[in-house]
Amino acid sequence: MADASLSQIFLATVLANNFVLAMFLGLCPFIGVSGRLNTALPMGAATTFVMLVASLCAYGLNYLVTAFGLEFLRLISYIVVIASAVQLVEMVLKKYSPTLFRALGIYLPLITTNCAILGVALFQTAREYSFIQALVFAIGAGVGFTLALVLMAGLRERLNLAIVPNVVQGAALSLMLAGLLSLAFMGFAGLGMGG
Amino acid sequence: MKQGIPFHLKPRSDESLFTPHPNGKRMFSFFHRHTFARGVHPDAHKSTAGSPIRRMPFASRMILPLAQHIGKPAVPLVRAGEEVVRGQPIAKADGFLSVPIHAPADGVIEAIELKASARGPWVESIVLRVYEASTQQVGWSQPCDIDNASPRDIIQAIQDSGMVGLGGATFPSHAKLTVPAEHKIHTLIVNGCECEPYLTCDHRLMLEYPADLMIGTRLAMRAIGAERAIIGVEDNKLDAVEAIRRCLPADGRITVQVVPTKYPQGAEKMLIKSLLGVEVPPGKLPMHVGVVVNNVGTLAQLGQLLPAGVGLTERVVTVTGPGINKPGDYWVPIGTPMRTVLEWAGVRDVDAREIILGGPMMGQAVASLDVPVTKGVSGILVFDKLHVEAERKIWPCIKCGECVKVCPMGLNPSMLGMLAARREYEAMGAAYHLGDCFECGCCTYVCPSHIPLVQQFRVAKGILRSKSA
Amino acid sequence: MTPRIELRTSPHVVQGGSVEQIMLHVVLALLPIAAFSVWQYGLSALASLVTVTLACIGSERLFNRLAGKPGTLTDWSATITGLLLALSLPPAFPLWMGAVAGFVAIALGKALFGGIGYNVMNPALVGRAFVQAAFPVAITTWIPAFAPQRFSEFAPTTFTAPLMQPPDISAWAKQALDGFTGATPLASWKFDNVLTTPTDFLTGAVTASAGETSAILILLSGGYLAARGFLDWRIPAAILGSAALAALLFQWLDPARYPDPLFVLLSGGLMLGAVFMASDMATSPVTPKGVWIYGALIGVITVMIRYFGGLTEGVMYAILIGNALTPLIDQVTQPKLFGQTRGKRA
Amino acid sequence: MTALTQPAPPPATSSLAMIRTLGVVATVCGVLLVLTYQNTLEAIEANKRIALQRAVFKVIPGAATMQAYYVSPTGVVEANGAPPPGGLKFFAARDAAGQLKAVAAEAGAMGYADMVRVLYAYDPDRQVINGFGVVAHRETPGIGDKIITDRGFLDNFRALDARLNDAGTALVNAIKGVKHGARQHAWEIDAISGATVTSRAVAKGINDSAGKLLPLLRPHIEKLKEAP
Amino acid sequence: MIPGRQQPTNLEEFLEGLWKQNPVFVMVLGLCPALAVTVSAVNALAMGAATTFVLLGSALLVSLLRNFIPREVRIATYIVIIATFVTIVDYLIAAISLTVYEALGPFIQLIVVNCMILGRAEAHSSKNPPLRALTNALGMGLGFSLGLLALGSVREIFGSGSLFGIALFGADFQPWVVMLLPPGGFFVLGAWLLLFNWWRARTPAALKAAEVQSHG
Repeated sequence: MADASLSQIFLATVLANNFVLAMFLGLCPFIGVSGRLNTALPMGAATTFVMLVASLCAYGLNYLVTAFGLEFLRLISYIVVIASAVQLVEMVLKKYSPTLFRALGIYLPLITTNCAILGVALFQTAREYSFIQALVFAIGAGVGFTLALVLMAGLRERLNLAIVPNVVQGAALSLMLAGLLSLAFMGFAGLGMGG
Repeated sequence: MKQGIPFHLKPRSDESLFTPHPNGKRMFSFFHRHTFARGVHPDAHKSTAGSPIRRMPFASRMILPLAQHIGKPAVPLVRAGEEVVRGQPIAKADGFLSVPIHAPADGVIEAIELKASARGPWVESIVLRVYEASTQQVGWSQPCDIDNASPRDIIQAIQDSGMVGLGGATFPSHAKLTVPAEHKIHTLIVNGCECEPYLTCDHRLMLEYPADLMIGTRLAMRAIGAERAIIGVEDNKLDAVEAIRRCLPADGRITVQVVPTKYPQGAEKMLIKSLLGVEVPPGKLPMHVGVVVNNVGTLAQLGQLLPAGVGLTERVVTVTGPGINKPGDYWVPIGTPMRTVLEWAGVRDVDAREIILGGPMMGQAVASLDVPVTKGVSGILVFDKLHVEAERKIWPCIKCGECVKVCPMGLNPSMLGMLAARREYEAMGAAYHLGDCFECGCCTYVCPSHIPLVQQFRVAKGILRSKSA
Repeated sequence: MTPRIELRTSPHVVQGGSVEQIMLHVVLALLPIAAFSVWQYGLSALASLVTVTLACIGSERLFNRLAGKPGTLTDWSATITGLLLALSLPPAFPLWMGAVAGFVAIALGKALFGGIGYNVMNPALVGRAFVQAAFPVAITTWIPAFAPQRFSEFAPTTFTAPLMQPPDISAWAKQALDGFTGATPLASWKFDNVLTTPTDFLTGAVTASAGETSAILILLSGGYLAARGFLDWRIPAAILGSAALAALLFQWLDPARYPDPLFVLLSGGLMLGAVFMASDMATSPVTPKGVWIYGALIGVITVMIRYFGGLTEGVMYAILIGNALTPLIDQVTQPKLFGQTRGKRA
Repeated sequence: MTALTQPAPPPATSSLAMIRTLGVVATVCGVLLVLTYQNTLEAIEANKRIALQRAVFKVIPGAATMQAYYVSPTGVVEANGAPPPGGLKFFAARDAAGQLKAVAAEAGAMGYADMVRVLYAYDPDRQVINGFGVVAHRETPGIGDKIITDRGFLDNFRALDARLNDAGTALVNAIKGVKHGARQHAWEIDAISGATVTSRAVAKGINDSAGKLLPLLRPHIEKLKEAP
Repeated sequence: MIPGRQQPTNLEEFLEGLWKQNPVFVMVLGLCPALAVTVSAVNALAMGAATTFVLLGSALLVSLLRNFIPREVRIATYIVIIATFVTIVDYLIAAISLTVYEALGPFIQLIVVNCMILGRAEAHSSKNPPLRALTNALGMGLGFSLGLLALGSVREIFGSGSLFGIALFGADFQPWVVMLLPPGGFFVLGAWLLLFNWWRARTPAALKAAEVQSHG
């Protein structure tokens, strides 16, 4: 895996191994925030951004943790540092770019304890990605998450106008839709295997 | 003399059916005839176009609602028991946006009371018992020297004539021809499209009274200060075009132009787009692009009434439909009850199912035969059992997109319909431009799911109006 | 004279045309294709067609009853789903799996969302994608076309006992038709760089799903539907056009590696999918501009999956992705409001 | 929990209290962690070793011991810690008598869904690959996972030709996957019908790995045979 | 803890998570691990056990320290505590069985972001004495395990024709591979929720109770 090309990593992460639809990561925000298109897109953007931050943090931390032989602190340090970093970014944004803060800020705290974020950190460590690979992976994960979120939001907005049977309302409907999307995304399996 | 007309609105040749595009896209002009986008092509059913307008006799009792126009109802000038002569004003305008009403026949006022109206609710109406001896002679007039009158005089004379938009809008004509100072009108468009199926009253008027139409057109041009007038006629009425062309004045300020037959070609904004290639922005009026549109029927009638100084007491009505024995265009005195009209024209069988005032696309079904013919009634259609389809099953929207393909206003009726079904009225108004729908009916016409879209939109508009009020 | 008057709202005339009519015509248009498929593959294909269609109709009835809705069988949509589904399955697909596919198509593809008009993806494709994921071996087990004894015996897989694995039929298939390799034209191209000739495609002498091969019939039926206005011609045009363009581009880049556009158009389920599946009204955009985007995306994704994906065929997934994108496409391609200047949309 | 009983916000805690708390919690957690880590470390290492050994022994039947090495252009070293630059990992398996049975190495290639990681055994005497096992895969159950069980496929790895050219720089014949039933040469891998993608991934992985590893390994074979 | 309401008994405390407020079926929490690892009943149970362990450990520690932790840093403290127990369980599983460890993969470590655990620490353990917190956590953990088991069993039965590795239908059974794949996970959980919706729609009283609970 460590020798995979960047485009391969990106394509596979966005489509074939989509974080939400193939890896079951980030399901809570996926189910929770996919009701409307106009929130789905900023949420996706904010998540992508946090993933990038998390990926950077995790890369540095992993380096430190491995160098000092403190593997057992990896998880704790990841989660604490990522959460703090996001908090920091939030503060900086609030101070220097209020517009961007208004657009993304409200989503940031929601995102911090999202398994997709930690997932990016853990997977890039497990797959021993290089620095650049890790960044591409994080962006791919974010784009994939956004894609799934936006598709889902579109479908759910449309179903708001449908007469869906009562027993299918709520989480059940969202999961079934996610299942259908996941089924459709299976078509991308193996995409980019030839490089 | 033509410096007031913007370059891109330069008059087109009235010679060709295939007018070249003003932007010079000549290549496609053969394929792309000048018209608005989308729309539908319903069957014309204009069988009455071939026979001359006939005159309908007076009914024994006439009903004249005080509100036959948009605006404040007229104020009665007569009391019960008073005798009136044909043409005499029996109600006066109440303010600027209002018009007087004239007695359609000699007779005696029976009462001023609530009577059934076409829209449903009972409205204040003057009931006139017609003397059997009443003649076509107009017993009252206030002649007007049209050649020397100022625009203001003309507008006053038009208001006094009680004229409203005869195409069905019933907007007082003088108000329409009163242009606020900030707008410079360069073109008067005379709407001779009559795009509704079945209706032929305008067609016959153009054929039979082209000279009156010219007089009316010139009066209107003077009133609004337009440099030119374009009479737009659909290409299924070429005989009318020919009749008008023979009467066109030599100065070339009035032209006639043929537009493709397509519904709703006769809608103001659509016709402006077809003739001039400009689109009136949403929420704006034709005068914002320097245009005023008037119906041919209105102008032809004006051309008759104004020089003589008489009021509007009769109009041409197309009485037709599969349920009518003697279909045709009739001069019908205003106030004639529907029952009388139908008796005269003959209803084919007792199983007439639907009686529609106006055209089949936008007209209104009436519940009572006691409803009178008012100024805005251009047609009376009677559909029999065969032609009124049995209750059609309504399916959910299958998103075929036909409605989107035909909506002349560029709306998304499919989405609007689904929103309406979920009562999301705010979204309809805010995000999907419900306010721009003028209920032409194209969407419902094509909908394979038989969703009553226009009706849903009407309801939604009403709710939005009452909310914002 | 007292006529009985009915009150209706305008417009008082309508074009005719109804959902039932559209659906019925689609069924009629599918029948020649189904007939060709039976002629090609014999009894097994016939059994599959009947079973899958009945499964769809039965499921529709069941769900309508559960939902307490009046029957909607008269709208023919379940029949269309059944026929399309059967035509997209291998001709000797075990009947019990076909029934599962039919049930899933109606249940997950349609009933879940409230029935006709509300489905978000083409039900037939949902059923197909489900069984493709569930029974990957059976759905890639093919039988030869025009085997001599096709009208006298069923393929051994057809009557597999429910829930059980179908038997291996490679020996049977080899004996049924000499030289039968069991690979579809796309698989032959992808893995062995062997191109099937256009003649084989046109005569139907290829290994394929039941209804994929009759390109001419599909185009004729589609043309009929389009001419009658029951099908938006833009969708197949956009899909086939964009797929051909993409194929042309790749062939220009590397002629040795990528096949010609004609092969791309004729092979696999592209024709059937473009004409009959992608054009499903409920799951395709409503705006004319959106329809072009939708079709172009499906064409390109199909070629991408075929060329670079793990699967040999991608039409089905491309259409499902297109379906999923439809609400978004609709959103961004709302028609321009009359009189509004471009770029200024509220 | 409910708005009704929302207490007034308590007075702000001093920074000292916060730091004290975090310190205490961190200490408690740290102690717990270190304890766990130390107590499980051996078991985990043992588990991993056993798992690896089991995998290697499965690929090289008859092996009794195994040792991991890194081979690089500079030589062969025992695999402890980080690999030398350009180093590749391989395992040398010996039988009970201490004779080198074969070497094993891991290969990987992108399969249908994800990386397919396999272990293969190389017999330096006969210059063939004669053992094969799957380490990890995410291929479709029922299709791709046939590479673990399919008899015909496993038969490919009885004596898969992996000869090096005379200069010892590359394989004479690239190992490649061919369509099911089309195997003609000893260096070809007969794909599983219906699982062509996965089969080819295996072939590609082994070819890439062997193509890199074997030329590096060749000069040191004799030494490996000697060293216990 | 609505005023005037009786302090729930220990049994109620235990049953709350197990049934009334089941994290999987009622609250729809912790979906990521619930879907990712439940391809077999064994995996489901292992994941359930691991989560229960973390729940218990963090509940105990949080409850013990509840009067000691300042409000401002409580979330950070909880996260550290949870992460500690997750790391512990990660090592324990690896020490016990590498096979299970590899089957669960990174999802063991992802327990740390299971919102259910943080939610329990915040809403319950920090306000109750250790025994009560443990009882509640045990109920939640078992409820979560039950949910995972329900998912895992269905997926294993359809996807492999077996339950806990024991073949149910004989060798010729045709596995429904889709059940082991991501779409199958979504569909099975969706179907379970559908079943629950249907059941609740039939018993309006139960529905009301659940609503009160989830808002409480």
